[in-house]
Amino acid sequence: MSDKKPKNIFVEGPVSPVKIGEDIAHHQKKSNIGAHSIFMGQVRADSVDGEAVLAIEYTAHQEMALLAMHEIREAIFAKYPLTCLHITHSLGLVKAGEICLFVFASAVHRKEAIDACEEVVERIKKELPIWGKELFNDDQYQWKENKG
Amino acid sequence: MSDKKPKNIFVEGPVSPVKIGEDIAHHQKKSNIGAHSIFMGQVRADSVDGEAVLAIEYTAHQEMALLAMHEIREAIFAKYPLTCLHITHSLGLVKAGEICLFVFASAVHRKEAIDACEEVVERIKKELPIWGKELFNDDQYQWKENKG
Amino acid sequence: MQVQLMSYGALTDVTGSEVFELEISQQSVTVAELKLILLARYPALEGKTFRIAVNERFVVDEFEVLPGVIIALMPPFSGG
Amino acid sequence: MQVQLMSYGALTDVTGSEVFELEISQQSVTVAELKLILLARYPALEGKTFRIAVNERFVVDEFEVLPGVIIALMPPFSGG
Repeated sequence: MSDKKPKNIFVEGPVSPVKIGEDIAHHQKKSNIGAHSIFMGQVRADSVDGEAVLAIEYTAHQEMALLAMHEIREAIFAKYPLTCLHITHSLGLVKAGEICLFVFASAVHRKEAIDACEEVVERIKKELPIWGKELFNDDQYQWKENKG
Repeated sequence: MSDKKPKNIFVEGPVSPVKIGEDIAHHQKKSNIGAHSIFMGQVRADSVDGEAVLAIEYTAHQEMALLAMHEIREAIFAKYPLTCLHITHSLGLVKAGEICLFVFASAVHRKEAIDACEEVVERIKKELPIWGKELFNDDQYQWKENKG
Repeated sequence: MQVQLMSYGALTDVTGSEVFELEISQQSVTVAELKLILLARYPALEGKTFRIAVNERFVVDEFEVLPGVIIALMPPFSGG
Repeated sequence: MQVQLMSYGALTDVTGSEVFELEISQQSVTVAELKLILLARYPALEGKTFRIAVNERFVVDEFEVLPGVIIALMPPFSGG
């Protein structure tokens, strides 16, 4: 067994803003950090044919997603001198207005934190086997598509 | 009087992580937001000649800083289709590990939120008349310098 | 041979189920052959973009599918 | 004339005070002339990089400084 076991990134339901505030607070002990860059994806109440998206239901090939995320982590840490990197993605139901993705990169200097955070977000969208089902009223739905 | 009066961005002392969590939570009502990008500057316990920075004391030419920030806001909103943009900068004492700058950009799509947030951070560092005094033990200090 | 399949995202609408089994007359097929078998059984797969993983690894068309493996049918990802 | 000055950041170490006044024999000087007066009074300003604002606006060397204005001496910014 490697001690570099893929970390879990999934939570059932939305990512809690209180939890995000707590995560930020926990990083105040690390006094070598100078910059944090955070990205959060939030479910939009997009209108499709006059009907608003009420929620997105996320499913994933969890094992493959965690392996892919692990590879991304390793590549990012090899490329950027980060202090830490935390990722949380929702599974199951996330209502419009709630947070479904949280990426938190910290570094000594801002450039690394900002660039690493953005690259992680792009790679998550492209490389993690996760799917969103956009739910409307009356059991209507459509499968979410990520723009390039 | 213009109704586009410069907003205050200054708080006395550090930016509270709890307050940041609450700010994030407040944006869940805006169901047209799809992406949030956040930058936080944190005071590092940098070592200079073997002495660690204990805190930074921030002073500003407040009126000019708020005018400059106002101009940056206008330029950013003209350039990027943002939903909202919030900025908080500390004045006075911020201890090592505490947050001194909080930039929070939200948009329908991630690219705008991420790019706008980064540009605001760069412009704040370059254009706002704010100075940091790095405090060490025994009343020693040195004036902070921002790298290009 | 029998293989177990899992379909994800929009493909579950096509296959009707997230987990299902497929009875194949040969004892081994390539991924390319498997695709034809799937297309015959689920004509709605025609024109759909999807990738195939065998036992949690993405595989090329020439990959040999053996009895007992688990096959994942994955449409374009839409996480985040 | 008398002008009021404010110095910021590292310049407060040079001027010794954040707010101070300067008595100038002329009734109007350019910013370039003001800089020479300041250098004479605070030789440690020599070689320091700083910008000058008059009544909260950055001004060029040719700008005319009149009685009653407030002058800000600002070294490179280091916020964030």
